[in-house]
Amino acid sequence: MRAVGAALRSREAAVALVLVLVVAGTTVLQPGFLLSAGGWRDLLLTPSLVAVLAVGQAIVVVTRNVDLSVGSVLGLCAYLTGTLFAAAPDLPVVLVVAAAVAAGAVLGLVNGVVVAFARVPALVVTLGTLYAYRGLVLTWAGSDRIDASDMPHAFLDLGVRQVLGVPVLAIVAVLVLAVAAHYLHTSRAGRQLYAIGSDPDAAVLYGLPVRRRILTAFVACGALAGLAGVMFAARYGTVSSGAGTGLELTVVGAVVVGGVAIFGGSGTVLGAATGAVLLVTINRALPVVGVPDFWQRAVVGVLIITAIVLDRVLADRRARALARARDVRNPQEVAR
Amino acid sequence: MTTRSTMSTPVLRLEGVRKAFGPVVALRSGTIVVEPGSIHALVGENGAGKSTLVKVVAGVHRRDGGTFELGGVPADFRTTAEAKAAGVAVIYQEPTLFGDLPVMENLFLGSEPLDRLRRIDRRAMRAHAHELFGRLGVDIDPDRPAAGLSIADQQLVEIAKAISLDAGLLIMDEPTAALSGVEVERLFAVARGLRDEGRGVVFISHRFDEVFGLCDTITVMRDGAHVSTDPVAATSVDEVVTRMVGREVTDLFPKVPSTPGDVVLEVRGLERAGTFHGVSFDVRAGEIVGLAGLVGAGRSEIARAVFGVDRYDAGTVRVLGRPLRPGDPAAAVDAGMALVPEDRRLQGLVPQSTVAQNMTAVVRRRISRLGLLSTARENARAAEWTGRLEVRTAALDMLAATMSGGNQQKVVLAKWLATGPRLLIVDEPTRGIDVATKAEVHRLLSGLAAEGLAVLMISSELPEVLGMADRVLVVREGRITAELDRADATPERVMRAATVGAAS
Amino acid sequence: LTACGGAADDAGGGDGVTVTMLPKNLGNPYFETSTSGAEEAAGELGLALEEVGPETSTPDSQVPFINTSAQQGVAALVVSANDPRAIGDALDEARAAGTKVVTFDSDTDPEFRDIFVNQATAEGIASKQLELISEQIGGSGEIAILSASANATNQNAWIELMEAQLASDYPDIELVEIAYGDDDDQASFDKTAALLQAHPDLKGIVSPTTVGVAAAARYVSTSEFKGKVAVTGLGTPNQMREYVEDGTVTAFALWNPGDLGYLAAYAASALVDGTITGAPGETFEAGRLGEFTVGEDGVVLLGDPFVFDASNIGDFDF
Amino acid sequence: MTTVPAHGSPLWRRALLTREAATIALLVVVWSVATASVRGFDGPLTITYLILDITPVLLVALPMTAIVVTGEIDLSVASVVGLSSVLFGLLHQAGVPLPAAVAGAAVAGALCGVVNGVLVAYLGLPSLAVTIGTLALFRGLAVGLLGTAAVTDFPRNWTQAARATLGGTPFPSVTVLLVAAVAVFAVLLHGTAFGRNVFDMGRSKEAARFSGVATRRTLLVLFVLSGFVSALAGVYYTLRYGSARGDNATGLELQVIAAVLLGGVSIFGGRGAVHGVVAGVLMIGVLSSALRLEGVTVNLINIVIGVLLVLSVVSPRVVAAIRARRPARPPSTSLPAASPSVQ
Ligand SMILES: Nc1ncnc2c1ncn2[C@@H]1O[C@H](COP(=O)(O)OP(=O)(O)OP(=O)(O)O)[C@@H](O)[C@H]1O
Ligand SMILES: Nc1ncnc2c1ncn2[C@@H]1O[C@H](COP(=O)(O)OP(=O)(O)OP(=O)(O)O)[C@@H](O)[C@H]1O
Ligand SMILES: [Mg+2]
Ligand SMILES: [Mg+2]
Repeated sequence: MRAVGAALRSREAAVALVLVLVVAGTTVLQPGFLLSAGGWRDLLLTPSLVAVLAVGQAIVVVTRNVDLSVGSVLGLCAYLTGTLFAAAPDLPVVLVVAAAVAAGAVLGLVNGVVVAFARVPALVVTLGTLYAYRGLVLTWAGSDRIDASDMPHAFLDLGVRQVLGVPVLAIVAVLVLAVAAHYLHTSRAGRQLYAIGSDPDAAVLYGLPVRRRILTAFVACGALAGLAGVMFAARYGTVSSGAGTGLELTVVGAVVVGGVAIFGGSGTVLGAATGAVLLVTINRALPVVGVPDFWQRAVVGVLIITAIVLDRVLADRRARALARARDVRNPQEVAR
Repeated sequence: MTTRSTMSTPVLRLEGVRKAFGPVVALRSGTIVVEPGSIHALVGENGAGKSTLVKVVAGVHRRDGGTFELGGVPADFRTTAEAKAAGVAVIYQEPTLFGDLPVMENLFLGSEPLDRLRRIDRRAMRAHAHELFGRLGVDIDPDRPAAGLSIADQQLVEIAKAISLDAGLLIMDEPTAALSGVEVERLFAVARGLRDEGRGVVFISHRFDEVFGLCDTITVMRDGAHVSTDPVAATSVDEVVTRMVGREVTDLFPKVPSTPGDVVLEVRGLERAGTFHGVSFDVRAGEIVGLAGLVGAGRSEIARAVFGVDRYDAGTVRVLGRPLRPGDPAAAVDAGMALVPEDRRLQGLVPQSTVAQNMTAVVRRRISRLGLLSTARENARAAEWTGRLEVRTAALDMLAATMSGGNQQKVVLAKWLATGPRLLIVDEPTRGIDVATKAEVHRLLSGLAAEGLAVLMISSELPEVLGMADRVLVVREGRITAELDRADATPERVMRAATVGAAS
Repeated sequence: LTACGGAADDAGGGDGVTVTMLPKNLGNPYFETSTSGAEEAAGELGLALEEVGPETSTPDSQVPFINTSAQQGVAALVVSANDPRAIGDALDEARAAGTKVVTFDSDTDPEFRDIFVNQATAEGIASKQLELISEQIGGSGEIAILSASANATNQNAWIELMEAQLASDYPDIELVEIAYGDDDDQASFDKTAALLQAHPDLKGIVSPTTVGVAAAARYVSTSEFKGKVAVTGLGTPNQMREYVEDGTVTAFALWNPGDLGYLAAYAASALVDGTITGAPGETFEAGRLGEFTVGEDGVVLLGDPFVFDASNIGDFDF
Repeated sequence: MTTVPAHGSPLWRRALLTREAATIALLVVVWSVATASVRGFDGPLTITYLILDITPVLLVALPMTAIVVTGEIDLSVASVVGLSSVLFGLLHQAGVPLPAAVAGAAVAGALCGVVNGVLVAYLGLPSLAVTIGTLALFRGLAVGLLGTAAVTDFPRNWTQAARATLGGTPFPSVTVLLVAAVAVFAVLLHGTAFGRNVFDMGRSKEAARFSGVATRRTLLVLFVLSGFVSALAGVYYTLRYGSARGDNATGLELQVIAAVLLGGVSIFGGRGAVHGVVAGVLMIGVLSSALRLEGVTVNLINIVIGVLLVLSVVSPRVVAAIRARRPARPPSTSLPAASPSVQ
């Protein structure tokens, strides 16, 4: 009972509700948005990539850090995927995916090491690596690009194939989400990530392995950005050196909209992923309902701001309720 | 049955342990030997180095020198995790709860019960939590977030957390400061249980009734060094106090009598949900009003609300008859109010600014010329006050962080006195200050009052309140429960008003 | 590195002549091909050719590269403009420093450059694309345009002409939306999806940009719209081969961007050695492409757009 | 009476052993190397273009410095540049005289600052999240307002004024504006009570509040300043590049923040100096200019800036760690000074 009640009042549910409303509203105006084979597929497929990034980002944000380099990591790993296929077309797809994910993990590790050991704020470090990693792709790729013809059909097929009406990439995103949610919710290490974000000083005092956990979070985020790179290559079939540019802000925005506190300690990956789906879907819905696509960013901005203002309002309400509860718990035979 | 020899191996042995923070030597020569099956009191004035000693044992700080053995084995912890693994459980003076996590996760973080699939077993965790709280006789919902717990409940969760570790050595740094009588009794029962199981317990408290009622050995510290260790039975409160202070207590409070003048501060019906209720009082010119109560009673909250750093839900504050805009410290300053806050490092000073910048922080605009503020002008103004209050620092452009606590407190006082206030609120003005400086501060306050300043003094040290105040207000759980004149203010009366059911 | 400064002074000389190639952005296969064409010409002419360019196709990001060329005093700058006016002042300064300016692919206002090497007349490009789409959808129905960025000079010019010709010559075809994919694969791909969603009766998409048409074709080829919605526009054979082969795309048009770059480099060289000044009626040799005449406003025309389809696409590799 | 000296160390130590001095020294080295070895770098146009290029970055970096010193951040600046550029263009298109259009853009920028400031200072929301939101919002408005168009028909005398040099010198006329802006911010931050309060807020917001500093109002003022100056940068940007477009200056915020941090401003707040930031901006400008002349494309420039940024924050930590390590760790079994008196 309590669980059901909590779930209904949760942030995740609120975001999901908005999402449902957006989809329903758009579908009324334009039935094809949901009720055509393509509409259904794109509804699930288009947000998958950002959702995977948002899951990774949420893991980092929960620890009171942030990873701005995910767009660049995605670009690098997407290009790596294409290059591997171009160089060795017979390579098993699994191997290439593993290589790209591993590459992402290594880039995340670099972020994590600097943040955890040099005690430099993640914002600065990942701003730096945002530049540096993008520079690496640009230097490596030059003006080359990977085209659909460079990659095997079996791989590109993953970008469009559906299983029981659900796109493969959406299944990947859901699996990632499930594993991450499970880890954060039910493992000791996962709970410690929240503790670290909730109060880093207390975490040290408590004796939590703060550095190791932060490292883990960045590696996970990097690896997921790497996976998103693979998904990018499979979905879009073309990879240029600019792949994923500017995605970091969308992802951080999605995480915030999904109810992950930017200063750590609270929020879930489910919320982050839902936030990502909402942002992407609104982007897709606007032109359908007749808002010129130029205004999309403004709507996203309003959404992000609304989300954080709402969070604050709710938090204040909760704090006041708790304060009142304290008064009730300590009824006082009023001062004589 | 364990053999005689292992029985006599001390659980904890510290000898001549030293710890300095930059120029501040917090612990000069910390020494304590805790036998198994005993409850060992550690007493000393504020700033004597008790918490620092605890933190060395807990692995928070690494000692600069001295011997540290645990169960007869040399120890040198780099992290609290190592100390925990070695069987040291600590309740820190400041609660260290993770506000975003539920209470039960706070209790078991890192050692949560797991199910067969190595997932956290929340059901088992909840049951354990209930069981622990049952032992302590408290009723806290294990599923609620730790944020928003009252200070007392936070302390109880800390206690439950430490007990759950099942450690060979339990250190409690002022665990009772915020607890009610019943809760204190329960805690003591638990502590005695642990002692009877043969574990070592270290108990830090400023309340001598507790120390003498619970402990079997007592170690006194002063100025970061060991003074004495005696069986409780072989000593007395007076003796301990004399050792703590290092001289006769009475000359600490050079109270100058003065006649109260007009009402300077008038507080009526101040109210803030969950914090304080119906607070009304006056402070007159030339008068020192003491605000007494247990830690967490809400005295600082009241002071902060009056000064405007916090908001309040209802009530009025008047200074010299004029209503004060709520929530606006700048207005309070303009009205002639000054607040020396309780936390020097966080509230009183900007440790990373220079001494001169700190001393002129509130009068910056006043000492600017044509809107411009030069370092030379700041230094001139600061030099004047370092002279008056005899502040000791290497140079005016040293960072405030490098000064000793007493001198930092003088800087805070100077920064406010420089504004020429009509009302001075001092919150724990002598916390963590050595005895000599303490007397200086008292003399200063007393002199200022004699010159007609209205002073509201919050202090958790009963002797200080009783020694300095013309009138004492006692606060309990956010309400003023007693108002006592200097003549009527006895320790018993104040304590009775401050605690519920503690004194029968 | 190429030798010493003062390249502008010995503009007539052979080996010391440096030409800078500044496409709209790097990493764009269309410009890659045009640059390799220019390189071929540079090899024949003994010019030192250097390609520089921004990541994104915006005018402000092109300006620093124009400035750098002025600083270096390169002999000629061959540029595809991201805005007809915005980079004008910078080009003026470069010309003041002695640099000859050739625009290709996308022009500036004529006052800012010496020569514009035009791939095809705008009218020709617009009508060719309409011809193709009309054929492919059977002369009637809804179509949409997927363009590059909203400010792309040449795309906007073509779109304007297409709108005019649609109104006058194709009364049964309705243009329902113009979307902008910013010459970005992902954006163009997602915009295609949005177009198909927003307009269930859409019968064709015209994308007058190589990135856009490839992305649109890729989306359609993997969707239920394959075979139902026609895709055409301006594309390169290598990018489009797959979709022509799988039947998504029947035919599309383009000039040879390699030839365009090749001609632009020859024009630059002719300007540098004084063969031409940009005045109408002047002529110059352009290697394997033969002789060209400078037209009105200093425009040199490459030729008519070429239509690629299943029958001929195998003959091209760019 | 104790007399306390004003300063603990001689002037040269205080001036030379600073983070800012290190940045300036590095700048001098980079500049010298570039002059000596990069073809064309010693030419007369270099200074001109360098200053033209850094103008928007430097302008925006000045209020950003103050904001970062308080421990906050403003990621929306580049979007304000874009939005004000668009408004400037639209007003011009609507026939508004240009000086009035400049004023209109500036007011709009200040309003953007009010939005940020109110959300951050008065609602107490984290500036990082707020300004990510307004980054999207302001950019969305900019792109939305101008749609497909770009306004490019600004009078030649205005666009050329934005680039013209001061008679005979290589310095563009905008240098005057820059010097004035730098001076104003340097005085504001380092020579007024307001500036001291800004530093105090960054070092301890709570202590500043307890000292009667109007922390909320101060933050609001800074965000409004940031919006206002960004708008001026937007007008300049529009004239320099001759086009008002919704996507103008995209990504500028990262360059600005990189420059500010390179210049020695701590991201934690509480420390930094205007001269350091000027050096940081120049450093990025000189590096970009020199590398571009070398034919190195944007790619490598990005790597260099990124790595430099990380190094600039990591190196002080490393130095501090080494310094802390120097007095050897105490032996774990030293003898106690006093003997315990266990009775
Ligand atoms: N991290 C620190 N940096 C600098 N000085 C410190 C630090 N921690 C403690 N000190 C100083 O060391 C001295 C001893 O502090 P400690 O907390 O050990 O005292 P205490 O005996 O526990 O006092 P109390 O009874 O008030 O808790 C104080 O002067 C304090 O200001
Ligand atoms: N439920 C709670 N959640 C968070 N903070 C709390 C809660 N209850 C009390 N506090 C904080 O605990 C502190 C205790 O209150 P306050 O400091 O006013 O008491 P005090 O009587 O002055 O005690 P002290 O001697 O410690 O200063 C306050 O800072 C108050 O904000
Ligand atoms: Mg203590
Ligand atoms: Mg207090």
